[in-house]
Amino acid sequence: MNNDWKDRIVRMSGAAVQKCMRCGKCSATCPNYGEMEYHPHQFVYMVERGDTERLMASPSIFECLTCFACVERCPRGVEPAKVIEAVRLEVIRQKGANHLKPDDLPAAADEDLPGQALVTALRKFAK
Amino acid sequence: MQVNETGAFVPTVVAFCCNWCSYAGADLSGTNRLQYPSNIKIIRVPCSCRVNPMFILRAFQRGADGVILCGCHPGDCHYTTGNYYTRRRMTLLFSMLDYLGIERERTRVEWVSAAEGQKFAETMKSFAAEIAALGPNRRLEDLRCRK
Amino acid sequence: MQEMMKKRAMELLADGTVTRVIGWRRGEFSYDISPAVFEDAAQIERDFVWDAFCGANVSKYLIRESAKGRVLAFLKPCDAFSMNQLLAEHRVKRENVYLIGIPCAGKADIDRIKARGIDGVTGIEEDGEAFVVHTIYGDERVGRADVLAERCLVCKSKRHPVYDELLGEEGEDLPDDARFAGVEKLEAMTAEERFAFWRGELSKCIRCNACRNVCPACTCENCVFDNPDSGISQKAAADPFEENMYHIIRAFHVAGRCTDCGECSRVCPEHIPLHLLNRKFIKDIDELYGTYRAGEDDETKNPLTSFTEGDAEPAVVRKRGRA
Amino acid sequence: MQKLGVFVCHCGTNIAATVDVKAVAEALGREPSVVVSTDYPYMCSESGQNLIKDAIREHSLDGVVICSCSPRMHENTFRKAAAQAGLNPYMVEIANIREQCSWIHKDREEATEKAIVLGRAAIAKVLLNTPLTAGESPVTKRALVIGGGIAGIQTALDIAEAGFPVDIVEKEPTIGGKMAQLDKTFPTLDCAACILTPKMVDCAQNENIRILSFSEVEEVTGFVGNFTAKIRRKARYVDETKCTGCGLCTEKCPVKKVPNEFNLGMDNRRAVYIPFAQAVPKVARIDPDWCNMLKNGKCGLCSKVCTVGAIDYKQTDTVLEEHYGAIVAATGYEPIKVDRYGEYAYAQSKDVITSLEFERLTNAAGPTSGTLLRPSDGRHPHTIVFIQCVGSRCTPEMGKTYCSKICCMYTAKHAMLTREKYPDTDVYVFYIDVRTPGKNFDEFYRRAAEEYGVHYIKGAVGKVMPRADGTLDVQASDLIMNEQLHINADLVVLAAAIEPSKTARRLATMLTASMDTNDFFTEAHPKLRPVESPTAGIFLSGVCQGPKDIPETVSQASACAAKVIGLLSKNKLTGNPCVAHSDEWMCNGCSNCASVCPYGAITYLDKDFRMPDRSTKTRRVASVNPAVCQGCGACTVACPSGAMDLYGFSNSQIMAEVDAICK
Repeated sequence: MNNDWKDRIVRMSGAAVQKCMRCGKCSATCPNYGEMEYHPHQFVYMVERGDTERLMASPSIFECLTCFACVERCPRGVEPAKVIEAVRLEVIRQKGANHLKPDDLPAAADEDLPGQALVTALRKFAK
Repeated sequence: MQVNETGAFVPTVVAFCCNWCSYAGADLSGTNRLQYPSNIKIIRVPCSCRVNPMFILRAFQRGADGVILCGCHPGDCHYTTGNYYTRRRMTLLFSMLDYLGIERERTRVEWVSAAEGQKFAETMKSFAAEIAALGPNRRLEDLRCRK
Repeated sequence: MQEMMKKRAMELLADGTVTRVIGWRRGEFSYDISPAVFEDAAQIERDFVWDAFCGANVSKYLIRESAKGRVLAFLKPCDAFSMNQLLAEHRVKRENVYLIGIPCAGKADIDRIKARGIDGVTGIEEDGEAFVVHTIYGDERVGRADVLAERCLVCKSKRHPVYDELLGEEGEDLPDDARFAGVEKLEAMTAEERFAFWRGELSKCIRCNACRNVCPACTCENCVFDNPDSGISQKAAADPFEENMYHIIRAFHVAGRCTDCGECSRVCPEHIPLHLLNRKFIKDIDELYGTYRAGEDDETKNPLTSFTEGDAEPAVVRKRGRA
Repeated sequence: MQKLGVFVCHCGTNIAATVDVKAVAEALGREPSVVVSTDYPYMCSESGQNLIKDAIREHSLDGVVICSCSPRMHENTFRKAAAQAGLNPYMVEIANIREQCSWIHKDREEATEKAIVLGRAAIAKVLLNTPLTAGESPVTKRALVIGGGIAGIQTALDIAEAGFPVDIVEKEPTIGGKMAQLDKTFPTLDCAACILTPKMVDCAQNENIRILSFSEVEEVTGFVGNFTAKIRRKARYVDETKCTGCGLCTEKCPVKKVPNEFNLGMDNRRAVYIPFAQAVPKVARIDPDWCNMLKNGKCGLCSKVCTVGAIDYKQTDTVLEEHYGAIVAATGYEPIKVDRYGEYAYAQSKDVITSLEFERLTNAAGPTSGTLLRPSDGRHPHTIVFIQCVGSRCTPEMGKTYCSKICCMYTAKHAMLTREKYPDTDVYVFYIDVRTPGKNFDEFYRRAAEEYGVHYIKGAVGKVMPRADGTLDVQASDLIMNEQLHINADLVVLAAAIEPSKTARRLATMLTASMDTNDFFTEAHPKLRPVESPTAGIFLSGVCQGPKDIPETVSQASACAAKVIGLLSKNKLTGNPCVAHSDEWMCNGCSNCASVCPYGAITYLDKDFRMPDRSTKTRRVASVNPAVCQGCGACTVACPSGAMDLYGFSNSQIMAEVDAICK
């Protein structure tokens, strides 16, 4: 168990992982569930348990669309999307950089890009 | 055999109802004005376990075309266990009647609670219709009692 | 075996263990054997028989006899089951009876012997897998299976669930495979066919009450059919309904208590297969509530005076077999 | 020839609108035996009742049929009216021509015809009615409470408060039961002793309560209002009336190595002992299995030090016989034996303990004075694993089929308290479900998980393996992550299922109270009469009826007391006269009826009968106690000879109704 890591994630996300009751509603509502190795309830659970390495190594964290459906519907106010965002940031920081800079955005935007992706990118950046 | 003005067969049906659930359920269907055929006549017994196979045979002897027994749902018996005995006794009795070639549709057990006025009326309607379709009881009647 | 039984009976009479003995005595004909009470050694020496015609179940007689003092009874496995059921129902006091279990290899059915054209029967002897029938015309050898009573062909057990001592080897329970074949055959018929079958059989009933009088489960002080206050009393069946009524109620009253000893069918002068009614109840009970054998012990509760919360609903009857 | 009166009610227009009441009265008036038949707008009104009363007097009626609403509505009204006019109230029958006729049919002709048939059936029945008198029996105004745990204590206190004397029979030397062994109570974390002991003292001080500790009920006879119980007062070798509970004997006793059952054998007591400091009665007891004086006559030290001369080595069991009006079963529970679950290594390792043992390990009066230490080496455990549902929710072969109900909450309590006192301890709870329905219960459990950081893992523990270094390898499944886990634990705590006390079955037999397959007492009605046994006069308090926690036990105990008080405040009990009765001349004595009777109302007697031939025959015959019988009629059908019949619903009455309907 990696408690430092857990504390950092909790601090960054502001989410209350210990409140999770494992009802699975976040995963039940997740639109990208099928693509994920770990699912939203597992993200929360792994953070709570300090299960660092597996979670950070998993591509699942980038498959989260940050649509916030899980945050909207969690009966306990755990905010799984924020947790996963914090994990993503942690991964990115470990690699030494934030991949997206605000200035890059206009160039990166192309016509076929779904609006959702753009909003998501901005949300990620806004951290 | 009773017929109505259109000449259709009107069966005689005896319903044994336990005082605590099914008789109260029958009262409730009355309170709610839920219709069921008038050829069904209810006999009140304290508990479905009071119904002796002799009573059922007696009804058939005297000209009943169908007999239905109603009691509290298993587990809800006013006397705790009465309807569990009813269930075994009637299962075996009905099986024996069937074995003797008596139409198995002529007998029925239904659990009706005091709150199930609707179910009581529906059950009686469907049972009466079933017996009407089956025709008069000829296999277990007493010729001396034939109307 | 007969000599061993006689010897033991005389010993027990002599040492005062019992005051009377229930066994079998020959009647008018050698195959006409009925249960009898013997009170001294001389009677035993003269009349006591034990052969393949001793089919009668003696257990019921113990109700009356045991009330008079301690009595010895020889019990075939069938009789022992009936006996045990009577003990469970407090009809016989255990301390008033001395029970000797005797082995039984099946009893011969005189009607089946006669049906083979064998007449003038004067006796019978067992000889391995065959019977030697003595007649006034000489001995006839017949295969056991050809003349055994139906109930013995489908014997349920060679074991004595109750006894004080055993003569001979104790046997084992036998598989039930064949016992319900007759019931199954009827179940496979349509309701019309079944109705026709039973009408044909039960209409022969002359209400001689032999079935009731021989039945070790029918031991009521006053039978409902004899009791004018019961509302269903009847002397002779006046109508097909009463024929049905009598047999349905009788079967129902012994349901869960009947040990399937087959005496009802044996004594029926009209050869009505009454055991098919009782076996139907036994089969239903076994299938619906788990295998139960009346007379097995005196603790297991009669399936009609017990229940489980998950019992089948009576509607199960509507879903089974052919309508 | 009987004379009957028929009274047809209009019920305003409720009946009269659909049923031609005049025609019904006229038709029924033509029935044989009917001497008066009339109709009236409101039979239940005072003038309607007067009409009936006048007719009864005027025509000296033997029976009355009232065609009106459901008997469930006004049967009593009309029975009372009949009684006022001098007719036996049970000579009244009601034909239900409102709920079961006028209200459910639209066709006037059809409804009228049916009303006539129903009236005929009632006439046929009433002709066979017999006057019945409800029996009366006095009530002994004293209650017996069997079991002195929190359930028994609460019930006894409430009954005593209402002014009735109560005896508490407790098989142990002190009252208090399981609650006395607990450390804290959820969800408020009050100390169990702090809230229980005042109640124990109240019991001792209440002049209406007599505590019969170290006693067992041996035999109960009688019926509601009139029970007689034989109570064995086991020898404790100390005179209860003299002992002051000073404890000097317990200090001087040289036999020091007796496993202390109060601390579940985790420490020792002396051969003469007081179970715990707050015991009530605070009286010592000598354990004859260990006492040298009682075993071989050598010692006698306690007797020498006792200043009041309370020690009595010659004391023997005595049997007390007492009469009661009501009996309360409050026999409580025991945790099941967990040795059978080899996978948890309870028998192999001292560090695998049950929750009740954990309670003692954290209790200030416990073997470790309240410091949580491993039983094996006395060191602080740093990783503790709690395992839920040990033996609960299993197949009957594997354990108990039911949920023990209290484990989720006490485990949350244990986990929380551990984390509070020893924050450096990692606490894991393996659960199948966490069940916390109760006021402030879920909040309590969430607090354990959220604020105290207890790790709740959904999944069961498959194996506990003691390792060479003294720790325990706990192999479990994590169903959220879908993987197997290994935890290196210092202490494993098993939430053992609870089962009814072993003494309950014997007691139920004595009381003829029914039990379910798990040996919990059955209630008279699962929803509407949850604190009464189907056997009249027997009441249920606490876990003997089903698993419950303390708040629920106390509520049930008080509810039970209310029922007992209700019974004891009556001077006489009036029975329902519609009870079974057996015709002794026809009874076979086969016991079929007794085996279906849910109330134990049927007993058997060997009775002498004068036979027609002037001989005397002793026969075993059934006898129904009318005060106990509730009149369900199950026995009447179980009886093959037809000896058993039911007053008010006799075979002939029901068959007469059948005949009238089918005619």
